[in-house]
Amino acid sequence: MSILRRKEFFVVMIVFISIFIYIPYFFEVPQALTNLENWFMDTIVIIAAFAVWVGFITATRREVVRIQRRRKGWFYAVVILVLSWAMVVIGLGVSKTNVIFEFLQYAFVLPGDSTIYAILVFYLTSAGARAFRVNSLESALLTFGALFVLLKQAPLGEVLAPWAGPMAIYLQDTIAMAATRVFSVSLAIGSVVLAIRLMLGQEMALVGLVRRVASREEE
Amino acid sequence: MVIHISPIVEGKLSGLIFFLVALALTAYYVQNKKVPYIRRVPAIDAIEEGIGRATELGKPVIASPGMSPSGIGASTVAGLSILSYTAKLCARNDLRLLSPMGGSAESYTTMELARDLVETQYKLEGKEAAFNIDDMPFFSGRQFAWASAYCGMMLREKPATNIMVGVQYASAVYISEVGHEVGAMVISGTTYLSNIACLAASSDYVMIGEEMLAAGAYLSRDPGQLATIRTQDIMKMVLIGILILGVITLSFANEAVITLLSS
Amino acid sequence: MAHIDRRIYYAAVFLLTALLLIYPLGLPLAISPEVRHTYEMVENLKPGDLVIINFCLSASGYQQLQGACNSMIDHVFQKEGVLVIFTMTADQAPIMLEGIIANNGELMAGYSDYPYYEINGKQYGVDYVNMGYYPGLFKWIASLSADFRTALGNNDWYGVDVSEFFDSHDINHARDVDLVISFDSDDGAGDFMNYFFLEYGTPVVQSQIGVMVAGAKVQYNAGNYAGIVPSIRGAAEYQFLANYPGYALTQMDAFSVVQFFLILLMVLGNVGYYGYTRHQKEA
Amino acid sequence: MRMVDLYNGGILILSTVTTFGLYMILSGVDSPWFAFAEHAFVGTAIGLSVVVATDYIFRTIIPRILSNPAANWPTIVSVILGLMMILRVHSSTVHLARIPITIATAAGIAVSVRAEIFSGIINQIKATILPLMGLGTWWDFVVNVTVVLSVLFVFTFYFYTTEIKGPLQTANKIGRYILYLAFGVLFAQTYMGRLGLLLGLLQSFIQPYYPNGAVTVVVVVVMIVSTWLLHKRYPELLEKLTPE
Repeated sequence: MSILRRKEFFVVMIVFISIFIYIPYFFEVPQALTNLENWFMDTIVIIAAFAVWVGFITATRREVVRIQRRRKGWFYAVVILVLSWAMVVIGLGVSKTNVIFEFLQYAFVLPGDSTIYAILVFYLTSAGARAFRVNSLESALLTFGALFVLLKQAPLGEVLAPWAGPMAIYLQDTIAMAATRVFSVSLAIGSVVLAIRLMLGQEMALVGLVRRVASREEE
Repeated sequence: MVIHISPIVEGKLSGLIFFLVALALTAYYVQNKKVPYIRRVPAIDAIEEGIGRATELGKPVIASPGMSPSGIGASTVAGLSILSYTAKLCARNDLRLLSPMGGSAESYTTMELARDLVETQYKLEGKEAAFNIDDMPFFSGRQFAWASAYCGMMLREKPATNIMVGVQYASAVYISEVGHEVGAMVISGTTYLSNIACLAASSDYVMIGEEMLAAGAYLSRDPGQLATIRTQDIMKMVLIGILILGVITLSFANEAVITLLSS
Repeated sequence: MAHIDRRIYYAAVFLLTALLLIYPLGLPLAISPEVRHTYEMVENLKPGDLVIINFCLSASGYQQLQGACNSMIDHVFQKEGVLVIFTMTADQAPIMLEGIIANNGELMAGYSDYPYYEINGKQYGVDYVNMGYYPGLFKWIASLSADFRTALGNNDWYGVDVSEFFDSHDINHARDVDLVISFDSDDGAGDFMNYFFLEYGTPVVQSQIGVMVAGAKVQYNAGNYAGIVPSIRGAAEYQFLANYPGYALTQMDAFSVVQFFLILLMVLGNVGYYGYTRHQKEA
Repeated sequence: MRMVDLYNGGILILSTVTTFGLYMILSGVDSPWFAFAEHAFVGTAIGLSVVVATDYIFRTIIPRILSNPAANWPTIVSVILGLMMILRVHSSTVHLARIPITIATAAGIAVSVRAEIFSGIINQIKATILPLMGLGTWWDFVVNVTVVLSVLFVFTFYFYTTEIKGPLQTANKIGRYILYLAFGVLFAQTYMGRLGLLLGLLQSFIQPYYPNGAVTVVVVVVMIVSTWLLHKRYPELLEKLTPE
């Protein structure tokens, strides 16, 4: 199995995969190539579905160790273990429409998710109140932009300050849009270049060949 | 109207040209190995200061490569580079490094890579025994479960520094505000533009979008990665050129550039 | 004023919202052009059109978009002869969709459980199917656009074979889809845009949570999205257009007032800050 | 008491505990309720992901293979690759997991990048190419000029390999100011979204989803009082109840 430890094997594999994904996208190709491309896309979905188990197994292992060693607060580890295993056993063993499975979702997952999102409004209010303290040109611009949009968005604002609307729309559709656009373009360029570097065998850390890369940095 | 050259799929010509130009430039810079000039991003000083602070206070450091919601992308790679650099400094200064993993349904591969990277850095510093995989726990593939566990960890461990660079969604403000509350120095980097105003208020240092990629490349000290930044700059200049040309020609009712881009 | 305990902010926001939800004021609302455009797009669906309604929505996002989800789904189901496929790319979504279906439809005669509900005269398995959750997000959407039937499979979320639905309507390729509507707290519509709009020109409509509005507007202006229903505000507008009562519409008052509270805080914060610094200088 | 009541009552009590337990982080101190809610949330979230992902395999992939194993051999290969991914958890089989990781990473990046070239770069630039002459009204002109100039200035903010001096420095500075103005605007938009989420959550407490307000109030009071007592009277117990 020594071939699995060689960098060249993986470079060839990456180049092979990349070519079969890019070529059918840009060129009109025979059906066989398209089928291969479809197989790759199908396969990565299946791999993603199995990868979930890696997280589950490592989490289980960690919590078991916490309980075995009676670490401080080990009973919380029991909570994680019992709930995650209960979900898996009931959901897969019985059915995903089982009463207890849905009960656990309604009791923990749904309220947990909603709560954290709602908590953000509190943090945003306090962070906002601090961010909008005008003490430099930057913060003045920040405040100015936020003020107009807040005035426009609240339905009440449209009645009390009708002049804020057009200004806010102007800012949203020009300045904010331009900034977001450059942001997305520059990140997209970053992704394209990363993909090319991967194809050229420059990012082997990303496929698990970490040590070689880390030691090269050290040189 | 579009230009159509068989066998290129209709409407894909411009993308193909863009891709090939990027490929040629990257290949050239990878071959060349010449390290270009790079503006030092202030974030790097911030990271070093953060580690220094933790050493002084004798408290742990908490760092995360983000939640990588769409698998491994450019921002996640930058996050991993910064995590790896942080791990190196932590190992060198005998600091405990906490790193909550997870955050999205695609974070499993990122988690494995991050664990490998951190472990390798500890090994390279000769502090293999100091690495503890339990300090890099998996907090589920769900954004908010991960975020609340992250915050719980901060409440209990009271880290001196919180470095959160990578893809961060809404939970970034939550994490950085709690970090601010427990007295940690917060260094954040995000691709989520709408969060930045708030992150700026609750963090000590924010990396804005691509700044993160530059910092990651700078810290990796890998000439290839640094050259990438040069490639990106050139691509941006090319796009600016196309943009100016397009605006001018379109103002005179000539749609040549639009046609080319649509091809 | 410069140093208020932040917990006071929290309490104030909490009280204001709770009060206004119990005692709404009934403030007026203006309709934005993008929501009107989206409404008309759904309104113009023809018999035989195939719509994918995708949920990339977590429970948290559902709190915000329930007005949009319910009113838009109700609207699509009112259009005669329109076929609907529900898909999900977020794992909490199935349980939420069950709620929406129960809310807008009723059990078909002879059945006692999901998925057999009739919504505005559309029968399960005949006019619509619920294919449930698929892992992989953009990877799955890419594979859906490349190989439609294989990526969907033949079994719906409840494990029932629904290949009859696809065969009888001759649905075999991603090209057969005429509209994609995605309710998003993660970027599902963005992926549908990448693989459906860019490949086949299928129009994509996104209803998204607040954080994503800025990014979505950019895509809408660049012509990548055919329509957007931004956040709770857009939901309220859509409900108003579709004449669908409840949800977002009742939330708009609290919404207005708390935003004013933030404006007030910004002003007070600045006044307090300057007062404070001047006070310090004088001392 | 009927089963249905027991079921709904259980959901009501546990979801209140989860919700307000997580809210307790706003007070800035750790509480056993927060720790419980957090761990329960993580546990169920891990379980849910495993169930829905595996269910996909059983619901879609396995029937596909069984329908015609000979013709669907590529799918069998995919499943084997997926299973190899799980080998990642043991140190002796780590290297076998590198094959699926490589496929997932390489194909994943390639699939997303090839579309991003168009949606993220080319269509965006195309949308920014706006005419500056021959427009209907002066307002259109102002809007177009602002968009084009803002994009150009913000681009200069993101140059890293060029020394920032001379006219570039001015452009860089203007780009920075434009960014800050945009942050303000975007913050306001975000705030609106978050507010919507809070409203939705509060509404769900007021409306019949939570049938019994009294139970909610009792649970919340118990949680607050017990946390207060732990902090004031029984710090040793609190210490014991705090995970590491």
